[in-house]
Order: sequence, then structure tokens, then C-alpha cells
Amino acid sequence: MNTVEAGQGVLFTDPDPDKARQFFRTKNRKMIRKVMELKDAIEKFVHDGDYLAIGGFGANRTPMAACHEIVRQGRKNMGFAGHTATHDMEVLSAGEVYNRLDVAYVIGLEARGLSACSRKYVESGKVEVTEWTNYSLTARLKAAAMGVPFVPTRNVMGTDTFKESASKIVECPYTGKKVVLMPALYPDVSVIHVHECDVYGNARFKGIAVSDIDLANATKRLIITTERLVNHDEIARDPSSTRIPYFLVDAVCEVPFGAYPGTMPYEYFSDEVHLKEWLAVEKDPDEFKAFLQKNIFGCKDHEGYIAVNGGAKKMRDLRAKELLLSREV
Amino acid sequence: MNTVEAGQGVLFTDPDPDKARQFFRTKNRKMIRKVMELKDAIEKFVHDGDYLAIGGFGANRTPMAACHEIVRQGRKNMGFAGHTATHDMEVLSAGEVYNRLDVAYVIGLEARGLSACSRKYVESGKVEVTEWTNYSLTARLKAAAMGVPFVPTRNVMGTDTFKESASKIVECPYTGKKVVLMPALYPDVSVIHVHECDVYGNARFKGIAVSDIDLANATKRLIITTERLVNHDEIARDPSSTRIPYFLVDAVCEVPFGAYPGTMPYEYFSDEVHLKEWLAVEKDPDEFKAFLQKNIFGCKDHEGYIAVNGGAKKMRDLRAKELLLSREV
Amino acid sequence: MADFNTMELMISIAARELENGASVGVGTGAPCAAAMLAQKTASPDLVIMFEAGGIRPRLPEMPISVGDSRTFYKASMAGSMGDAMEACSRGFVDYTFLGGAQIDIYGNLNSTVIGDHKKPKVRFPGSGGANDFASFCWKMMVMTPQNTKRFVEKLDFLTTPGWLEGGNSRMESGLPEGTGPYKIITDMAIMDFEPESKRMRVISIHPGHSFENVQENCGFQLLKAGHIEQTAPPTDEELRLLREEIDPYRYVIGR
Amino acid sequence: MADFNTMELMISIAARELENGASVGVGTGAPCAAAMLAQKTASPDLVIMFEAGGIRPRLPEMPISVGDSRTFYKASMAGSMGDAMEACSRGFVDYTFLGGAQIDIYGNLNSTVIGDHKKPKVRFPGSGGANDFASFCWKMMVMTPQNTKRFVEKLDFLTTPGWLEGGNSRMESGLPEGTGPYKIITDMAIMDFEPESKRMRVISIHPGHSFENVQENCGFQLLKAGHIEQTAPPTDEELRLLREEIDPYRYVIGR
Repeated sequence: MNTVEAGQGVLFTDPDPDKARQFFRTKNRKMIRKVMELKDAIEKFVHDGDYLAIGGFGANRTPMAACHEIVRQGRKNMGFAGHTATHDMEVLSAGEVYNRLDVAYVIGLEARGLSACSRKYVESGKVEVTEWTNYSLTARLKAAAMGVPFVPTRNVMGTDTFKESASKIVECPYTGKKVVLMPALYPDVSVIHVHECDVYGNARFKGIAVSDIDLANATKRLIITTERLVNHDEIARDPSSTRIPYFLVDAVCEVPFGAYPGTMPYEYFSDEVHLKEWLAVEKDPDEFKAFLQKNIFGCKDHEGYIAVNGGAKKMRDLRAKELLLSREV
Repeated sequence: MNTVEAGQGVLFTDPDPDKARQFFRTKNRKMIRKVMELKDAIEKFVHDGDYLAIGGFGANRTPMAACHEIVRQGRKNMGFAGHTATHDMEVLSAGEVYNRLDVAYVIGLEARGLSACSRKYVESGKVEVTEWTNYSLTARLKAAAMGVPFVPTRNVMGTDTFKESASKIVECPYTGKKVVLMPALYPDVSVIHVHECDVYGNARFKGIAVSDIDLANATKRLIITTERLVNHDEIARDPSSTRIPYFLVDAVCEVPFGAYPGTMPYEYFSDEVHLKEWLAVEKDPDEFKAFLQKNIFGCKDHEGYIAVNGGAKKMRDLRAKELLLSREV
Repeated sequence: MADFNTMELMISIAARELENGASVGVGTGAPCAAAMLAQKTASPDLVIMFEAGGIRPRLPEMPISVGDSRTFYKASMAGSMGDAMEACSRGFVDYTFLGGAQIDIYGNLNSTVIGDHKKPKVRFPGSGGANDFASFCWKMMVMTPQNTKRFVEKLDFLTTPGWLEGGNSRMESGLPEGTGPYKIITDMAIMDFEPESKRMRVISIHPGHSFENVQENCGFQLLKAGHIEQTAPPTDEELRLLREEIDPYRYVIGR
Repeated sequence: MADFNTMELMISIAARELENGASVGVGTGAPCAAAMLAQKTASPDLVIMFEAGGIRPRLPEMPISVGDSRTFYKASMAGSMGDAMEACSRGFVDYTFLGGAQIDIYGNLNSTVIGDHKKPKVRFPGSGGANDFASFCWKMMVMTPQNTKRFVEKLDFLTTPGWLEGGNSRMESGLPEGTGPYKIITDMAIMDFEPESKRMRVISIHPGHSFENVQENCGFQLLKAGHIEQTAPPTDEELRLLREEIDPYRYVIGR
């Protein structure tokens, strides 16, 4: 396959499907109980140096409890998929968890503004960066999910985004047209937050899927955090609603409000006041240190984090906001 | 892109995504009412010479009412995607509707045996055949859905299935390994049967999706037949359950029992007695002619077909079978 | 004439470009406000898509995120990023509205870095879905304040494709045929692109501005259309909708 | 020793190959019966997948179709063909059981045509998912009655890959590494493949048969393992399960 042009970015993960197959061959196919504490799941499955991907989009259905625990446990030198990584990236940057970064969208929190902490860390020279786009990363996960080394797309051609990527332009043997080949991305470990999951890992969620189904298929190890556990009978009653089958999953952690301070569709809206507080305190290193102590290092777990930020009353308010209850007179 | 080896089969459809884009550009994006009689939908959207694909798998969630209507209206010279085409193929063969055939699985009715009619027609020399596999056709639809000219897979290499296909083997520029490129398949027209659809074409179904979501995305024109119409409010209440969004759809036809004599999950099981009758009568040309007159040409529509095969009582029995009601004591 | 700020002006002008029955891929902020305004004025059947998977929502308020619950409120489908982006890739999406830190004469955008990529002076978020939308949607539009820091001779980084190097270069690049930048809406003027050279060209100037003043706030030489229009200012109704219904908390129009 | 027919014999032997905790991609008929028997004997945790999208059902009875409702009854997931096939492609599926009209010395299968492809004497259904399963699953097995019409020197059409031309030819073809035919179960014997040449080799002979008799019913020269086992016949319990629980209407075992 003649390469017309090759991006010069670094490919942080191996796109070889045979190596991935060798790993997947060893995964347990039995439907065994995988329930554990989030702390134990992070200890067991998230290692220094691993390449990490996080489910959801921006601060929506994002496993924030897991991000906090990764920082709390002091993971370092990780690769990270910056696939519209917003508040998750902000937290991981505060812990300087990663040093290799695939960028689609990073640093920003969309309409909320930019994270001084994330920006400073990425500009520090400590992070190696390769450029992609949102769809490019989706396509890379799709290729991995399909068990092939690449899939073609028609974006990025002619741009510096391509030049700083690790993708390659080739000529299509059917049409003679140029296409870009996006190399498969097999993360070492990923975390996805869902509404409901059984003890074996059969998981379902509502609202947009973002790229989480391809991510679940592509990743070597997968931690599910779930708002609530449900009986397996409930899964078996309606298998059409299962989004992630158990055999992809390594750990199931029940973490109510696990996406807080982000949005969990149909459950609770994002805590915009608290997210603004994050953005504000990052500008002052001392203040930020104290803030992290209060919100991450000083908390035993996610329940502790929620307790210092308003607890049950706050969660009720965010639920009312999510459901637009104020409009019902 | 160097082609290591090229299949010598005929490619019946153009994989060029820019031509498909030109067509999709003209499709109406407005959420307009698309309800019509099946007869009118087939007249309007299924033309002689078109390339046709049919949703479902085997005789499961397959739009049999639409297949009957296509035969009743005497369509000819069509291309057809034989993607585990079983009873649908049997009906279309009876009408000698197609003369170009992409084969993954044809002629057979799985555990039920082989269709003498389909076999005779395919062996007649009137049909041009290219070979694929079930996953190859799924991948071809996926390529079209992605708006790219191909996707790679790792099947068929080294086989005659490849040689009689229109796929190409190339070397992956990332791994140096061989992969097969499956050319995008954009059918001219497709029919998919679902449980529920609103008047605009927002459709949902339960049970296995087979390749219907990629098919809905890949096809240029799409007819939905639905067990029942539902209010748009019901779709809007739960958009996570929408499998096919309205803008892909050209016609919405309410056809209760539209998959009969096949299975509709959670609704009715296949009519095995009637399917065996089909297989049996095909062996005698005169008997078969009379059978077709009774079941297709002599029926005004699907309701008429059901009436001559047991009507409401039969449908109740098939529902009981689908739900395994006999096991509840 | 009503009193209005430049954000209100740009959004109102942008909304008028979205004809009824078209589809548009938008992000948060001004593009989303423009699409909402279009729906409430001439284009009730405008179809809004969000890259994270929200397809044709009935937006109850401005979303904060391209993936928040509002982006699929009473939608036709809460799908995936693949569903949304592949619809764009197949040619189902007519418009997109983008922005950036820098824009050049061919409508190319930079939202990645200022300075060298390996050691940037300033790091920005990157493409996000902007490159994808600009590659796939038929007509790409940009809404941006205009000054010589933003409208530059040479981008520090070409994140998102416009007409690339002008002429036929975009078509030759391999990007989908028939796509490309359509209009640039600034706080001073509306620009399109001269069909042959694909260079930016002023076609309409907003109230209170002149061509000279537009050129002064641009780092490259602008072409002039044969006939330059005077942009119609926001109507009272447009302003009322923006201020009362679309953005009552002034998240966007208060910037 | 209980009385049994050759179908019951083959299914019982096949079931014993599926160890507990393995995953298997199956079609309808004998392969599905073997998987169900395995679940009811030594392998309660055997994971069954159907190519149309049914993943780990609790089969309430024998499915008639690879896509009928039974294939996702109380399943973990009623997914898509992509979901099922891509799991195979990623290496998640250990076994598959296939059949065919013809098989050759390297375990290649024909289920497409007898005669020339352009003008066949007999047309068969084609690959279906067989080529996919044989390409992707780690170990491909075949269950088939044995005679010289089926076990042929040269296939009329190579539908589904075995070891192709033997030796390293399968690995060189580009098919996933480490995959290939594992065992062939006939009504007379069990065969595997000699590791270097990849030629078919008899490793176990069923009660009432001899190597000579097996060779007589094969159109090519079979290798002989150093030690040839005597196949254990179906147990009473295996036969009871097959006849009473798995296939009471004798759809498969009555053939």
C-alpha cells in the first residue's frame, strides 16, 4: 500500500490486531462476579505507564470518581486519549498523571472556558503530543473494535492536524481517491460510567453513546462504574438494551453520582458552580493545592467528595435541574 | 495503494462516496409525514434495475410483506444483496426479480432445508453472481455508512470466496500485514421491518439488529414497514431507543404481521408449517404456480395473505409460540 | 434602530444564512445560538446535529456542552459520535459554524497552538470536531470577531481546512468534493470567497463600518465584491428572541 | 453400550471438545446441539455466540435460525452482526463448528458450488458466516459424515479456509495469526492436523470402525497419529440429554 503522505506524530499504541488478539485470547469468558470497590479496581487494573481512555464526552457521563481515584493513587507516566477530555483531563492534569497525549480536544471545558492547570501542564514540555480530531479518535477506536489495523476516513487531509498526527494518506484502489488511514487504538485500560450494570458487567446506559461502545470493544481492560447495580434477571429480560456485554469488563464498581460534578443524563445535571470553582482556583497554585487537598486527597472516596460539596441536598438540586422540574408548575 | 491481489467478481454498485454524497445531499432533511400504503411505497421507490437490500436475517424481522408486493408488482432486473437471504430470497426468486446477486448466504432456509425455486433460478444462468460472506457484506454496508470507499477486514484471504468477490488484498502500511478491502455497498433501495415507527420515520425495534443500522445509513432510499405507528411524542420521550432516525427514511408503511411467515421478536414466531409448504410445493412447477397465485398474486395485500393462511387465530398461535406461553402452567 | 452588541449582531446575521429545511452541525455558544434563532424565525424546520450524538433535539435552553442532556432533549435520536459524524461524512449535513484563534485568507482555521507545535507559546484545545465538520459538511461558515491578530497572513497551525492554499488545492487534497468555506461573519462584515482563487472577499459591511476600516482590521489583503451590500442590523424581534428566549442569562450574548 | 445413531455419536464427541469457560460461534443444527450438550455436561459456562447478534443466550430450545428469537433468549446482549463478528475478529471466540459439501486434506471447506463457478452443476448456499468464523475463531472444527464424495482430493470451490495449501500457507495468506482447523469429527473417526505439513491425521477411531475402513471412505491419503485412540461412545446421560432435553422433536438427531 503506497503511502502518499505520512503524519509525523508519534503513535503511542500498537495498532497490530494480532497482538491485541493474543491479549483478548487470555480474557476470561466466564460470567463471573466482578463487583469490587473502585479503589481496588484502580489499584488492580490501572498501572503506571498504561495508556488510558475515559468514556463519556466532556463532563457528560464521564467517570469522575475514577479520575479522582487515579489521581489519589498517584498514577504517573500514562498515555491518555484526549477525546473531548474536559473536566476529566483537568483532574488528571492536576495529578500530572499522563505524559503522552493524543489530542482531539483538550484543555478547554467547552462553553465554560479553559483550564489553567491543564494548559500549563500541556505547555510545560513534560507531555508528548500527537494531534487528531474527535472523529479521528472515534475511527481509531472503531478500527480496534473491528480487529483491523486501520479504518479510512476523509477528514484532516491538507492540514497540520494531519501532519502532526500518526495517520497516513493513501490512494483508494477502487476510486483512485485519497483517503486517510486511522491506525487502530487499543487502550490498555478504560473506565466507562453507566446507569445500570449487573454483577457480571452487562451494562446499559441512556442518552448519547458518544464512542463508548467502540471504546468498550477496543480497550484491553475495562472498569465499569455504575450508578446502581441491577439483577442479572433484569438484563436477561431485555437484552436489546445491553450496550456493553460482560465479557469485555474486568471490574464493576457501584458509584452513585459517579459522574459528579458532570452531568448524568436523566439523573443529575452538572454542578456548574463547582466546575467554575475548579477553573477559578487553578489560577493560584497555593489555593489550588488546598482545593485539591479538600476535594481529592483529603477525601476517602467519591462519597466523601460529594459530602464536602453539598451532599444529598446538592444532588437533589442537580436532579431537579436535569429534569427541568422548575418548568413544571 | 498497491493491490497484492484482486478478486475477479463483478462489483454491481459504485463504491464512490462522492457520488453517494451527491445523492444524499438531495434528500429532504425536514421532518415531514411519510405514511403511505405499502403498494404506493413500492411503486414509488423500488424500480426495475435498482439494487435492492432487505433488512433482518433469514426469516427474522424480514419485511416479507414488501417482498410479496415487489413480486406482485413484477419488478425485474434488480441487483440483490444475498445477506443471509432465505425466505425473502425464495419469494424474490419466485418472481425472478433480480439478475445480479451478491452472495453471502442464499438458496437455503437454514435448518429448514434448501429452496428448489431459488436454486433453480440461480443455476439457470440468468443470474450474475459475486461471492462474499456475511461479515463481508456487513463490512461493505459499514463502509458506505461511514462515507468511505472501503473498510478492511481479515477474512476470506486465501480462498475462492475471495477470488470470486470484488474485494482487493493490500498490505497495511502500519503493520505490513495483508488485509482485504471491502468496497462500500450503497443499495439503491432497502426495506426494513420494525416494531414501532412514527409518521416521520423515526424507528425502533427490539432484539438483534443484524446489519440494519448500517443498512439504513448506507441505502439511498429506505422504506420502513412497521408493526404499528406510534406518536412522535413517544419517540421524543426516549430518543435513546431510536435505531433509525427519520432523515434516512422515505416511506413509512404500517403493516401488522409484516414479517409473517417469519419471526418478529417478542411478537410472533415463524409459521414453520407454512414455510415447509413453500419448500414442498416448489418441487412441482404447476403446484407452485397455483400456490403463488393463492398466496401472492391472488392477494390484494399482506392482510389478504394472512387471511388465506389462518388469519387472526394463526397469529394468536404464533404469538403464543414466540412467547413460549405453553411453558407457563 | 435598536441598540445591540457585536455578539448579538453576528448571531443575528448568522441565523439568516440557515434556510428552512437545512441541516447544521453546531457546537456550543454562538453557533448554537444562531441555529436556535433561525429555528425561531425563518427556519422552524432547521435540523440541528451535535457531534457527540444528539440528533434533532428540541433544545429547551442553550447547552453548556456539545454532549450535555439538552443536546438530545426530545430528540429524534440520542445516537453516538459515529452516528452524527458519519451522517456528515455521507453528505447529510449542509452547514457548520466554526471559530478559531486565527483565520487566513483561504478560510483555514487555527485552534491548536501559537508558536511551534513542539514547544508552543500558547496551547489551544485542538480540533475537537471542527476539522471533521469542516471536512464533511457542504458549507462551512465562521463567526468571529475581526482584528489583525485573528485575521493573519500565515496561520501558526492549520487545524481545520478552509480552501487550503486556494485554487483547486482543496479538491486535490482528497477532502470530499463540493465542500468548502462559504461565508465568514465578523463583527464588521460578511465575506465569501472569490470562486477561482478562493481568496476571501467582502460582500457586505455592517452598519457603522467601511471597507477601509474592515481592511485595517485584517492581516491580509481582502478582495471586494463587485457590489458590496450594507448588512441589515438585527431586528427588534431577533434581539427579543435572543435576550428573552435563547440566552436569558447572557452566557453568549453577554461576552 | 447404548444404541445410538451416527448423528448422536458425532454430537456427543463434539460436545466433549468444548471445555468449560470457552466461547464458541455456532450455527443451527448439529453444532448448536453439541454446544447445548456441552453446557449440560462438563461445560456449564460455555459461552455461545450467534453471528446475527445473539450473545450468550440461555437457549430454551434448539433455534431454527441463527437469528431467531431463541438465539437471544435471556441473553447478555441482543447485538448486531457487527458486534458478534467483530468479537470474533478481535480474538474473543475460541471455537467454531462448521460443515460443508466437500472437505480436503487441509481442512478447507466447500459450501458454494459443484462444477464451475460461472456455470455450476450444483449451487449451494455459499459461505454465510462460515468463512468469517473460520478466519477469526482460534480453533475451527468440522462435524461431517465421512465418504469419498465429501472428503476429496480437490475442492470444486474453496469457500472457507482450513490450512489452505498446508505448511505455512495459512499464516502467509494474511489470515489472523494462530488460527486454523483443529479437529474434524466424522461418523467414523476424529482427525487433527500434523503440525508441520498441516495434513489431516487420524487420532481416534469410533467403535466398530478401523483405520482401513476410515481410509476407504476418504478421497485422499490420511496420516496416522503415533497412537490412535478408540473413541468413547456416547454415554447414557449424553443420549438422554440429547433426546429428552435438547432435541425432543429429533430435528437434528433424527436426520
